[in-house]
Amino acid sequence: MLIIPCPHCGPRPELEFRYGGQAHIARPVDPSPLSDEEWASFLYSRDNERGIHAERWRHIHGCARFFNVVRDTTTDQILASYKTGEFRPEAV
Amino acid sequence: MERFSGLSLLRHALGGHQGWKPFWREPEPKAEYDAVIVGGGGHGMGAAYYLAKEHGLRNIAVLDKGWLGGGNTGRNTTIIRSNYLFPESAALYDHALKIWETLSQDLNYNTMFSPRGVLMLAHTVHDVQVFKRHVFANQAAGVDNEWLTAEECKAYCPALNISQNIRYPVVGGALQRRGGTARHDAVVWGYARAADAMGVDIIQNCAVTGIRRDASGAVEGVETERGFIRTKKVGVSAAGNTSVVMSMAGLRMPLESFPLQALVSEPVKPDFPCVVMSNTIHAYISQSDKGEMVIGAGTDAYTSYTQRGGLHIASHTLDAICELVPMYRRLRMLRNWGGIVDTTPDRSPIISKTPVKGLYVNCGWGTGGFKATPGSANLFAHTIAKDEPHPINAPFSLDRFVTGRFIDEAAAAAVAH
Amino acid sequence: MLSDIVETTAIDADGVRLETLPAFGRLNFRGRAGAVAAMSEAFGLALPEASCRAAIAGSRAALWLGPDEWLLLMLPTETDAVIAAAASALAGLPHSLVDISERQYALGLSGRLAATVLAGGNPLDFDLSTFPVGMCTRTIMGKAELAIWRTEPDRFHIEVWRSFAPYIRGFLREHMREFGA
Amino acid sequence: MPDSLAPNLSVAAVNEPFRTRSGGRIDRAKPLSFSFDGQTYSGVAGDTLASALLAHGVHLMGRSFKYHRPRGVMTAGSDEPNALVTVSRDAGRTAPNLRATQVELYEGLSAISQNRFPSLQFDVGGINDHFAALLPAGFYYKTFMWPRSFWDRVYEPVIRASAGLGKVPTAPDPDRYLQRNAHCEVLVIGAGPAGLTAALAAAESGLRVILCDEQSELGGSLLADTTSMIAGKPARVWLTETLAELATFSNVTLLPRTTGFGYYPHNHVGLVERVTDHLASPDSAQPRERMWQVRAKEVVLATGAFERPLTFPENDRPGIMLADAATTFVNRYGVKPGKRAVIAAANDSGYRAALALAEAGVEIAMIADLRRNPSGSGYDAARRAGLSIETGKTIAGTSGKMRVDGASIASVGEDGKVWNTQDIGCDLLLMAGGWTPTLHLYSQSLSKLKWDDAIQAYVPGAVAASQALRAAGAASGAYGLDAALSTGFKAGAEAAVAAGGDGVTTRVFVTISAEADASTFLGAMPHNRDANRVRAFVDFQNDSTAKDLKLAVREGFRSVEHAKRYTTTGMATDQGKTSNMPMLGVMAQAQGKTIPEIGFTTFRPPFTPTTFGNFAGAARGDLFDPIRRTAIHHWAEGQGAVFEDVGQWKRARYFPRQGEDMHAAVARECKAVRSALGIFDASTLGKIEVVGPDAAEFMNRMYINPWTKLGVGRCRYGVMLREDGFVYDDGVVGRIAEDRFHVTTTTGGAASVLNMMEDYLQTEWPGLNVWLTSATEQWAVIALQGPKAREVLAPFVEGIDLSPAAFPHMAIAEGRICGVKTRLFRVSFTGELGFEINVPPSAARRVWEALYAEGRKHSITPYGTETMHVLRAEKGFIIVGQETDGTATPDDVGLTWAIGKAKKDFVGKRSLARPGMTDPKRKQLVGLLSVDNRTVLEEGAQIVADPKQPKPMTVLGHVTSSYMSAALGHPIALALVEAGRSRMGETLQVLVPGKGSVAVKLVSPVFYDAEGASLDAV
Repeated sequence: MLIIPCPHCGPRPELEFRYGGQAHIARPVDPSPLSDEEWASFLYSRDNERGIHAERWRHIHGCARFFNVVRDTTTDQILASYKTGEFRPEAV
Repeated sequence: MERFSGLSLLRHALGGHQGWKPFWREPEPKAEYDAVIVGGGGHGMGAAYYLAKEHGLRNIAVLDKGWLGGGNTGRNTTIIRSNYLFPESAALYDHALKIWETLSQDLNYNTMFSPRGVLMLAHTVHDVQVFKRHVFANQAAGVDNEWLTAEECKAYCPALNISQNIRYPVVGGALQRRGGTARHDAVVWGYARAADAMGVDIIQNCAVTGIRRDASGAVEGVETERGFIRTKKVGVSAAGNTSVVMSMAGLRMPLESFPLQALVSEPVKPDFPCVVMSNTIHAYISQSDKGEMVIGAGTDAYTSYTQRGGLHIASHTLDAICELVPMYRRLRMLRNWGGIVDTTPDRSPIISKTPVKGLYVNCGWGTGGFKATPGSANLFAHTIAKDEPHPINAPFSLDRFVTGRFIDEAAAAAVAH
Repeated sequence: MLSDIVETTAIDADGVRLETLPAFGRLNFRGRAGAVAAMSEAFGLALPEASCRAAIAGSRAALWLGPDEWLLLMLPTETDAVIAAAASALAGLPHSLVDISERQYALGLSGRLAATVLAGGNPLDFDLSTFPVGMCTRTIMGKAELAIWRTEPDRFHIEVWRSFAPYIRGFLREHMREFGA
Repeated sequence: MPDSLAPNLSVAAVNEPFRTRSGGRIDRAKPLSFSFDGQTYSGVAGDTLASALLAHGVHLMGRSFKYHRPRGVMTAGSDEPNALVTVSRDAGRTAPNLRATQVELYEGLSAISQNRFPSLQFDVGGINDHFAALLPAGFYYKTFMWPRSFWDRVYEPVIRASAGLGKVPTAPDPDRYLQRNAHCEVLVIGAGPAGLTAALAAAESGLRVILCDEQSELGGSLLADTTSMIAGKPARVWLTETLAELATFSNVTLLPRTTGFGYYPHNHVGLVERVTDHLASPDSAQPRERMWQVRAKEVVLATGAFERPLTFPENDRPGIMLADAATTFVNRYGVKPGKRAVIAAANDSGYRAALALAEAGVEIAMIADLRRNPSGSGYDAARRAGLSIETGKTIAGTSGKMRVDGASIASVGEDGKVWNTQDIGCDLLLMAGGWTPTLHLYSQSLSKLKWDDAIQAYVPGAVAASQALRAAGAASGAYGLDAALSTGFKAGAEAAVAAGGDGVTTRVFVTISAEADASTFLGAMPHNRDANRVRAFVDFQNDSTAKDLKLAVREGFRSVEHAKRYTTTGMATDQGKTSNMPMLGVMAQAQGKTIPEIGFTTFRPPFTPTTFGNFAGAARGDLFDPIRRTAIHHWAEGQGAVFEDVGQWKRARYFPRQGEDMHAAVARECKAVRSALGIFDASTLGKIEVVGPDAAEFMNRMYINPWTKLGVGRCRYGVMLREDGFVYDDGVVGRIAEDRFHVTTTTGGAASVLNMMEDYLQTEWPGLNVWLTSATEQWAVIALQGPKAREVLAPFVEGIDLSPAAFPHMAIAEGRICGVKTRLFRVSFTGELGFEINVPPSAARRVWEALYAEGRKHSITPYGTETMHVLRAEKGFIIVGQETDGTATPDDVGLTWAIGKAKKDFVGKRSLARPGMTDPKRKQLVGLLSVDNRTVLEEGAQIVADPKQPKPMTVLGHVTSSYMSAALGHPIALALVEAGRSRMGETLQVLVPGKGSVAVKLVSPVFYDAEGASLDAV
């Protein structure tokens, strides 16, 4: 059970959270002109990074906010967490 | 290749077992191969075997970054079944099941395929609807699957608690009698031994570090820890690490890799005769020939390559096991481990050509790849050799994510693979 | 009736007591800064801006549950008046005010072993340095969500959705058995 | 336990021939009786089952896994591979595979041996031993393949029956298990000298400290140390004082009988405390075991070291045990493990054991040291004591059947040549093979181990990212009491500082104790016997031998993971505690490599086997998962309702009257609704209140429907897709105000729909001024359906004009009913005039009963989900999850009409344009009528054109819902059929396995009142 630093509530046990997949994949403002390939890429293609990975979590049994975490998927070490809408910290 | 039998065992016993030969060579990589398989698990090793046996390609290599079968092949709970809902899936998994039935003889290596039956339990009215639909669909597809009442489930697996005093009582089950288990390590060892005998080079401890492409974009070879290997065909069969390998060719995959845990109890005398799966309460259990209760847990919520997960995941499956078989509450967990499973958006696998010429991929098996091993390997070999998919794996191509022609077993059935 | 859903008798053990607290009026308030100020005015109590903190004034309490979410507790008889006051105070200010008086109800867990009993199914650290008096948060207990608010060093106010109450009550009772419940 | 130094001579157990007259941490004044394999024995308080049996000279405690060889106790602790027993209080309280060395004795304890038939002394399975030559490692991969069907019919059952150890209990375990979460700054695992000083150092910082140890008493090696002095006091006195000092710290939690079993991410450590197993009559209020889930800022592993067995021929006979185990039995338990001992030593531990045994009166026949020039304080003392010491000696074999009765000692030259074999009689043979630091938890944390050539062992290497731990004492490779005390204190102090504590005082622990000794021997010991014949066991429980490992290497299993799996070495229930290092030694020898070149196998949790019940904790029975009940539940129960589980909710499925089965009850309920009035509890439907000036815009984006023009006080049926275009949820949505929608969802979808809405709102459209609040449990919902609904409802409603003109179908209004607030919906999922009355749950039962009483005039009938399903199917309304299955588009299920055509975008819209989604061959919702007008189809049944075609058949679709329609007098069904809407009027076949097929006609899915006349029944 990981300890996940919620940007609003501080470090909390993983049981309070729901994973939300890779971060910073914005839904196209207007999906209609996209090709099927472009749309499929938005929907399904993921970096699935072996290493430093920016991902979304929701503190669903806490403040209920979505936020972003940078985690090393080879160690599960969490390097940063930041609010939705903020940029990924450059250092990580 | 020496033929194994009771007689050969006896003969070697007289010689104090000094005469046994290595199952496979330890060759140095050659400069060039007709095809290179990346990933020496059951799927990759099997693909090499079928390339050699059925397609006449002998100058091939299997590269593994560690030891043969060290990934999910050696980490799964060995459940084998083919009672999938959609005709495409049923055809794929039944292709595998049919090969399982003769695999020991084909390989002259006892893979201990044990068709002891796979019983999938229903706990709710909705479960009953879903499983009956499976049963009917399988019967039309020629795949065995039958509906059992709760009492019939109990008769088939006497250890089960079918009383009404549990939170989600068993209301019935779907049984595939041809389903069962096999000895996971033996599968990859058997394939390796047979492939090696046909000239396949098995190169362990040789991680692929790059995929080199020519000016036209086609595959030219692979960079490895032990140097460049020229080849025009690369088959990637790297399970949880598929995204990593494919990114070397510039491809972003519809995959996410999650930790999947499993565990065994201490060995006990035979008590659990078949495989039981309950998706509603997340319990997957069988008993190994050694006597260990083999239990599949769920995936952790987040992507990870650590091959381990959280304590709460094992807890969650064991609370279900203890409800289903309350006599096992006093058994003890002996070993708990994790693998890395690559999952696709529709929870069905990918056996496919790719946009890169000469690059093929077999991945996305999620939590259910072991059962498909021989079929998947066989079809992947076909796809690589012919540069086009076999009709059985044609629906499992990468382009279904563009067209929307999903084969969504998980959504349709609410059943884990 | 509460008793349609859950037993309401108190459970006593050596060093810990679980009881059903009286009915509250409850409002879920959501809004941005301007609306928060107006709501504080209307409620007669400054909604806490610090994460996971509660404020009390008289019969009313405001619990921070999220950066734009507060649980407002009051006497049941005050609810309509607060809604009305908010309607005028917040006119034109985007916000959401939803009556959830009946959605959940409150348990009280008290005694020197209260935190120990909570620790049976909740992974938070109830040391007073990390979970001081006045702290409140949603979290989980076993397999159900709840909100925990520490009102005194040895007293917790627990908010739980109505249908989960029997489970939470049963879960806590199970962890009180070794202390004599 | 008595801690005084005074000799405890009062009641020497006269009938325990191997009990010493004094000493040890047992209480001879408290005799206990117990049984083993049906025979009654005596023991004393403080004994383990193993020590008590040894007190009677009983070494034979088990049979090995494969060859069923007789085996005795080999260790004194959790590394025991041989002495596995089943301990039973009753049928359900029966635990197989317990180590006799860890089972604390209590009055009346009943234990039996395992894996033998008919008895431990005479086991027919022992025949395997005679065929051992045919059963080398992996033999089963090479045979049992012919004939093909024989594997699972013949061979496998035989193999399965002979495998396994103990038996599964025959009744459910009635004991309770609990979990507890705990937090501390410093967790110390292992309470030997290093753990004790680590805890002391950390305790002084004032931080929270947890100190746990798997044994019944804290103290570790000090419990069996009768010779060392610490700070001028005997070790046991220092121990007593130190424990007393630790107990004075309110910030320290001491947990004996508590095993650290697993090291998980982010310094999450699992411990299991055995609470009642050692008690003769446990209190049922106490859990049997408790799992502590500790989140520690810093962890100190003071887990000590395990002694290594030696790998020599026939090293497995009862009476052959580890040297340190013998020391423990004598010094701690007051038991002599034999009368005449030979000690095979590669480490000073052998000498210390010899001294302890000699002092207790055991004859030391010989100390046979493999080393040519041994040294050490034990060696010196043994020499002074005049014990027989021979150096440069190996063990070439042993004799004896049920008990060792002799050892063949041979000389070994520098070149490894072996000669001059000498047989020595003995009933005890000790192995002192050196030490292996216990680093299971260290490795589990994903921290690295590194090889230390000086001590020939793996020691702690780099700590894994986001873990915080350190090892101390023998676990860190620092052997000896001095090092344990000092490295322990240092580790505890450093951990405290790392955890944010202040600097702590330093302490110096002056000891008089045995010198540390890291001597060892790894690999098969040299001998002059036929290497192809003799067996030197490496994994005692699984019966894998040095020969097996060499065979594995010969066959290409060079990786240690391969060899482990091929030979099963290290996979027994001790998880390789005694076998891992010997295995590496043999493999290194066989490949001519060094041990670090061989590598090592990964340690996995748990450290020792851990009871399943611990993981389940309180999650059993009603606490397995929350049971959610509505405010009407008890009323329905009183009416005899049959309930079904829908997610966590209990829903009334039907209300059978005397003698009715479900079909009869449902037919009656259906008729009642269509003809007069039914009442239904719809409380479980999810409800989300969507509030804010952008509420309509948000709804436009989330749902396929248009919302902007929906008037206040009106409702609309909404459909939600996933972004991939498939139907996700549906429900009626009412507009309470311009900026307020009351959204309903399916019962099962409530939480996930809210989560999906929050996801889009928070991450894609954070600028929208709209907020979502779950109101599922704020409102109970009473559905009143049928021609008489308005008539019955009207008298109770205040403030809402219920007339058809003022309150038409799909209207919503707020008002009061029976004096409480209501949100009243005029909606119908049945096709009849209907209302869904939302009321506060606290008043729901009162309102329900009032309506029910009023409705009696019209034979109001409570109905359940089954009737609801039939009624909606008659109207052709879909159920998400039944007509849809996650692979259906809105068009597939006839919902294209609901799409807001003018909307540029909504969740899932783009996906609907993909070729796979617009394929004309997609399956579409149709109605089915059995041509025979009487066969009720099976739900899930497959639809084909030609039932006689070969398998796999071309399937055109399947039945999604099927019922007998009471209103219509014939069966009806809904189905998804390929291009179904273009096949109206066609006849197809529904397969009935085993019985052929049923002809069905494809019709509109709306079977009843297609014009909707019933909605406005007056």
